[in-house]
Amino acid sequence: MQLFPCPFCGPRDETEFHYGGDAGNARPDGAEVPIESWTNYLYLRSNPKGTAREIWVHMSCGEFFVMERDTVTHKVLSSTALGGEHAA
Amino acid sequence: MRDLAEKWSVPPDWRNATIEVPGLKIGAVAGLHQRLVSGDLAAWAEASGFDGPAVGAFGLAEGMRYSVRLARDLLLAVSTTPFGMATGWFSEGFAVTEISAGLQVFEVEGPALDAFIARGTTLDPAGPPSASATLSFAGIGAIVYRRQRSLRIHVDRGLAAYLWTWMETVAANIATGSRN
Amino acid sequence: MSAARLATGGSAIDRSRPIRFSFDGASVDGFAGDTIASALLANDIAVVGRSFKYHRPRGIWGAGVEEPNALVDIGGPQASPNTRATTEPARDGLVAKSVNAMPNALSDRNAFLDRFARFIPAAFYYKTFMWPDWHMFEPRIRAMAGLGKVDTDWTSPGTADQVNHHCDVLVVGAGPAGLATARMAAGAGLSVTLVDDQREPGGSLGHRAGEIDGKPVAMWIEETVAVLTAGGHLILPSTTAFGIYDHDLVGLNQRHFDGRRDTLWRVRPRHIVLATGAIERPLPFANNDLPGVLSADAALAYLRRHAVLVGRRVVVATNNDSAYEVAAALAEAGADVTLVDIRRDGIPETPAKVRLVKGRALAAAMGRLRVEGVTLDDGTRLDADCVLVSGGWTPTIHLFGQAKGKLAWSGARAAFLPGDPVDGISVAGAAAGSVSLSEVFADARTAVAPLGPTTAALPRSTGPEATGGIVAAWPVPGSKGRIWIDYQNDVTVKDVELAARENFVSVEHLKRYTTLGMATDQGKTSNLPGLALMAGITGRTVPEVGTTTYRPPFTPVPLASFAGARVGELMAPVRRLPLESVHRESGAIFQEYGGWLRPAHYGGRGADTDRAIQDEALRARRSVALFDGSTLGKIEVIGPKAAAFVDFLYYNTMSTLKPGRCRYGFMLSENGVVFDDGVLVRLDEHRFVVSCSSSHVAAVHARLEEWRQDRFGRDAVYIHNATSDMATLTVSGPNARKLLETIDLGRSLDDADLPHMAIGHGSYGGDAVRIARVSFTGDRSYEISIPADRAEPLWAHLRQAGQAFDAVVIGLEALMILRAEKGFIVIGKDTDGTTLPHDLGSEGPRTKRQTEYVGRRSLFTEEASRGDRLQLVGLTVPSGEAPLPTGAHGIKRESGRLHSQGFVTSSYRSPTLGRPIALALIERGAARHGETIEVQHLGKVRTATIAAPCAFDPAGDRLHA
Amino acid sequence: MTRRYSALSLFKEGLAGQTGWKQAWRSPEPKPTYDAIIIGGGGHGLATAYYLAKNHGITRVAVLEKGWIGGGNTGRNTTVVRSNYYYPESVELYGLAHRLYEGLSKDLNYNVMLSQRGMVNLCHSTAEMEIGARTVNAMQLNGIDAELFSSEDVRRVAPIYNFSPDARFPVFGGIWQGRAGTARHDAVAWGYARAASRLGVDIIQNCEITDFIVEGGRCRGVQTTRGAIRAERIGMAVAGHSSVLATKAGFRLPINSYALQACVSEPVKPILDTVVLSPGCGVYVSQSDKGEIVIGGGLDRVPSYAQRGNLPKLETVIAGLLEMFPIFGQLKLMRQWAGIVDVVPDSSPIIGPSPLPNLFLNCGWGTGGFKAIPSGGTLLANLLATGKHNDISRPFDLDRFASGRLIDEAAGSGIAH
Repeated sequence: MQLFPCPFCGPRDETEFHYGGDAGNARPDGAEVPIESWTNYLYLRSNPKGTAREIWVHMSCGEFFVMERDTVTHKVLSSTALGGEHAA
Repeated sequence: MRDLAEKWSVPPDWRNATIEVPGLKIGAVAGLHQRLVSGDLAAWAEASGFDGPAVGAFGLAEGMRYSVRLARDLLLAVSTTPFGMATGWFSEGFAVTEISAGLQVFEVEGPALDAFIARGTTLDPAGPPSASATLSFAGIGAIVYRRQRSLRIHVDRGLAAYLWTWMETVAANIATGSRN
Repeated sequence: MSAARLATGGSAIDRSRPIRFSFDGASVDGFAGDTIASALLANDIAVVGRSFKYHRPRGIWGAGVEEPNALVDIGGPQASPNTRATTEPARDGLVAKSVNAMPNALSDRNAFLDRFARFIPAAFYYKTFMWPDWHMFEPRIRAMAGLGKVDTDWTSPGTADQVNHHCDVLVVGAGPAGLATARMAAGAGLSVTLVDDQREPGGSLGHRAGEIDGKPVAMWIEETVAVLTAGGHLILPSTTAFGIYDHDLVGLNQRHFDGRRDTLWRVRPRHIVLATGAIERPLPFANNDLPGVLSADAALAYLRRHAVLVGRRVVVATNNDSAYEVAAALAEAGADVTLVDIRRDGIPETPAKVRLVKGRALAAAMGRLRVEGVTLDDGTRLDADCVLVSGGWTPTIHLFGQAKGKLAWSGARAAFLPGDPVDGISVAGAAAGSVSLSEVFADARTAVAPLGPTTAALPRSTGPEATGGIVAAWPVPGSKGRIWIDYQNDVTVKDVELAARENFVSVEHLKRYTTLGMATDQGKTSNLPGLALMAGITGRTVPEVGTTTYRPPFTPVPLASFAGARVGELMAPVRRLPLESVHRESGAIFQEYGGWLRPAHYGGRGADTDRAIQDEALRARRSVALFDGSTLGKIEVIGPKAAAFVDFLYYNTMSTLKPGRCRYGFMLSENGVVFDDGVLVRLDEHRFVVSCSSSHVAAVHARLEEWRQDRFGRDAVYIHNATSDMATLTVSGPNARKLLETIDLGRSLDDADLPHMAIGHGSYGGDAVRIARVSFTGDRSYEISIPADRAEPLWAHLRQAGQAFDAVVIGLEALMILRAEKGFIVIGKDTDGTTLPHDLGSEGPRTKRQTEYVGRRSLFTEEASRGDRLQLVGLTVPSGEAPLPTGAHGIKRESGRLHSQGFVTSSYRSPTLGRPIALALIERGAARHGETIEVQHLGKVRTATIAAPCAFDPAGDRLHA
Repeated sequence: MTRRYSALSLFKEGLAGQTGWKQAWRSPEPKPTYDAIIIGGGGHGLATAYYLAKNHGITRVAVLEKGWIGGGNTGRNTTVVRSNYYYPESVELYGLAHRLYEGLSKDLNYNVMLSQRGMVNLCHSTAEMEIGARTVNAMQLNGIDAELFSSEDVRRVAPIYNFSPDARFPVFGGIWQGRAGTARHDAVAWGYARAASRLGVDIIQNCEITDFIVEGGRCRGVQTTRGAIRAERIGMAVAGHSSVLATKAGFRLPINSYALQACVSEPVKPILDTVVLSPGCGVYVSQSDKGEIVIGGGLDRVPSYAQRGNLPKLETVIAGLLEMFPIFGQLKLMRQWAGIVDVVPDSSPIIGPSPLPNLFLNCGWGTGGFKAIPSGGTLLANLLATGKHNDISRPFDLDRFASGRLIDEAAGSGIAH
């Protein structure tokens, strides 16, 4: 059972969190965006073995945040609130 | 087709439901006024007079009216008296929604309270403070903090019957364990 | 008699409390404090089970968790197949039966299999049974499978307790290392939890000689436990640490012996000390699996703890010093002891009354059902009724391995030891390869050093010190006879040689090909000898061969412990309606819908069910119906940018909605698929209410929150899920307004004031209510939302007032008919995970909207633009026919084959129309109204005609009637 | 020549002490060039090599395996073989695999112990029965031996199920496939390895890909821990690690890696004859020929490359199991493990050319790769041999994500996601 640090609440049990995809996967707007860009946004993933930057949501408090962690050792490297806000 | 009313236990009448085993007493708390408040929480505090600190997980709530922190920009305002304020959007920068009937409140007390908590959540009540009082408790989302010497749990009204059955089970386990 | 109980002694047993239990139908006497194994030994029951494959007779090998042979099925309420007799307390009245033996362990009718052993070596099944077909053979092979038996009459004696626990230091193992560490950690002011799988603390101190701080070990144990208890530290006996999981969560299983199920502990310590000891290994010689061949250390444990002398004429075979104390003790207790040491030099002094044969190893054990003698490698034959072996010690580093700790090979210890340190974990004592108490206590000091200074003194060993002195004695290739490596799964030296011959030389291939280490003991005695043999065969070193992965659990854990209280109602909660009790009293029949327990219909059970539902639907159309719609989502979207926000979230433009009005719309996923539908209410300029489907509330809430934080900014808009705050009571039908006008709702219900798709505020009995004129039935409808805890009087009032109008209370089933008559969809029923909004006839936003919304780009892919998409239609059947089965497929015939062209999603008999109605998703359906197609269900074909989805009041006049 | 496996040879070897057996597969040193390289020595990779040699006569083939063959998901799965799929494209793919499985032991001269004891997907409500009917009808139209079971039918094949009226997830019926069952997972890998090796394929273990050799915009080979190995046709079948290799090759895939846990109880005498899946309980379960109850559930919540079990998921799965079979409350968990699976948005595999010319993909099998090994191998072999799709592999090309033509079996069950 992993402990993830919610930037607002601090460490909580992994069961309180939900994975939200790659961090930095910007959404291209518009009905006319090239289908490749849309497909990249919608489906393609970095899925790194090792350090990953991901979006997570702490379902208890609803906070969406960026977490850096190692997908092999499960060591958590950092967690940052969206918009650059850090927990007090 | 089986009538599932026969399968699922009848939800208790919260007005007089209690669970009592050696070391533990659990009951429902009625009549609390509750509101969700989002946005500029300082502005809300000024406008409403709810100026105490908003308690986090296992925090100690004091007074007739107090705030429980749910998220970075969301709190639950709790009061024994009506709020006397409208709901909706306030130009000072906060949003208010009525939730008094939406959250069922339970209170747990007794020397076995720690044992009760240890069965409900993996979060360490003696650990570093956690800013939000919402946590996974008994497998569902709940708002958990302390009030005097007891633990208060707010849970979505629809899941109150589940939590009650869970508390009955756990209370029995605790009682059996301490008897042996 | 060979094994027997001595007249005196036995630290673990209470001679004043005799007990009696049954084994294989025979009565066995023992004392409180006996294990099943010690009692069987005390009664000289040598054959206690049969091996998995060859059905070889097997006796007790060990005295602990490593036991490969002595497995029994325990019956009764505490039924537990495959229980280790060596760790299971003997209890009065307990019923135990040997496993894999018919009718019993002593005379097993499958014993003949051993005679064919040469034809059924490791993995033989891959090489045969292919002709004519495996199916011909499998049933008989399958019937041989398994060890113990599941009791099919058993009912659960209750659920297991589960406890979360936090502490500074978790010490696993209450032997000398664990006790010393716990005491010193406690002295450092840390909170300590000490667990041990034995009922009493002490570990090896319970049967090995020693003296600590000038006191007998028993006194030191007692004193240490007293110090820990007084300090408020938690000591859990009979508790196994079975796994270290992510971020150092340790799983414990605690046994109780009072009828309770075991307790699962999830412990999150700041630091873990593994003081888990070591397990004695067998020695390789022919027939080393005969009953009467025991671990030397186990024999000592049985002697000192249970006062059981395992044999009269005992051969002790060893390659290390630890067996000398065993030989001495057994000789002291009256046995005739010959000690056979493979070493010539550097060996301890020969104990009194013990014959020493040095420089020799055992070649074979002899006997049929139990040991009758041994031969040495020089051909010498010795009589014996018991052979005690010590092949050295394997540190118990399973948990260290689970925590991804690297192991380091020690030639001096002939074992893998913990290698590079792992953050947060220390290993101490025999688990770290230490032998003497002095070394063990030094480990304890090292283990607690990083935790801070301690006030507790380091214990001192003041008695004789154990020594190691091992010379490896691994199984070697080409050995004569049948030498067992894995007792339980019947893996011999020859099997390992066969695996090597066939290129299964990787340690994982070896394991899987031969099943070495895959039995219920998970190879605690067999893994190291097995891989050492593979190293010998392939000319590699032991560390080059490496170990297999350590996986939880360390010892088998009851499934019930993992399940805990999650049984029945607590396994997956359903949500309850505020008015559930009222509905129960009204005779509602409840079903589960989308995670809610809801009235399906009122009255009418069994054969009357359908009639009751039809009746509700019919009466709803005639006059007025009351329906509890409280499950409908009510998520508030509030803030300065609320309008722009809902515009983005919905497929339909919502910002143009005027305050006080509602609009129906779709929410899409980013892949364009219709995710939810429902009515959006605009309360005022900055406040909307999202009425999403009952089962989608949590998911919709999460989506709103995500887009809010990720796209709009935290201060643009706020999301409050107020679904459960209000009950929603629906009044629908031609007489809906008339009924409501008999009740004071504090406002006008005139259509000019409250037209269709508008909302109004009113009050009832002092409570504010919200009235929405939206309709899921196609009739004039009012959804009245009132605080959930105040809904009961209003519901009662509506029912009472309804009597004058012949009002009917309807459940969800009737509502489903009413909405289907109108062609109104239910997401997930009339749509699937491929349905796009234009498949449902909603083309406008896709072609006209210029602003961005979720899922937009996906509506313009190649697939989204195909001409043959499945589209929502109605289906009619020839007059007099029954409704189409939901799930039937429209079919077409192409190139001599049948193909699906869509399927029926909803189908009912419409009491109002007096005929069946159906909704379906059919290929190009929207353009094919009037066309007749074939429909197939479970092989039967019927015809149906494609129609518009709406079968009733297509003009919508009844909304205003 | 490797000795042929048969009852007679086993008997003769028994008389000779089982000493005459040869290596099941050779372990040669890698050659500098091959006609084709297959990355990944799991079931799919070994099957690809076998069918390249058998179906296309291409035998200068190397299978490069980072660790030991069959050590990934092939050796970690719960061994279910079935073809009860909804969409025609899936039925073609898994149906081919199922048919090949039925002849596999004889084809490979290796008993893979295909045990067709049937599988039932339970339905726990009227709504699920309706979806079940829709599914069965689609399968029957597509030529699959599916039946819609009533609750009595379920009782016949799984009498120890929890038929109590108070069961949390009562049985309304189920989707039955009689030809479904299990096969011995290790034997599939070893059988293909042995047969491929016999046809001349080089199986190179402990050979990890460190980079791709790209020249003129095409893939020309691989750099490995055992040196450079070149070929003009390279296939990858490295479930769980597909993204890792894709990154080395310079592209991304629509894949996330997740741990899928499985566990077994201690072995007990036969008590459960079929494979039973309960969507409500989130568990599928069967009993192995050794007697262990083999238990699988859903994916872990956290993307991961760590092949280790986790406690919360295990607890959920076991709770589901005991709800299905309360009498298993007597049993003990013996072993818990995890494999890393490729999770694709539509839960269908990706088979076809990669964005890097000469490199072909066989990945994205999610939790269902084992049952598809024979067709995954056949199709990747066809791609390597011809450079082109056939009708079965075409729908599974990577281009479906841009066109939107996903093959989403969960979507077919009404799940919007």
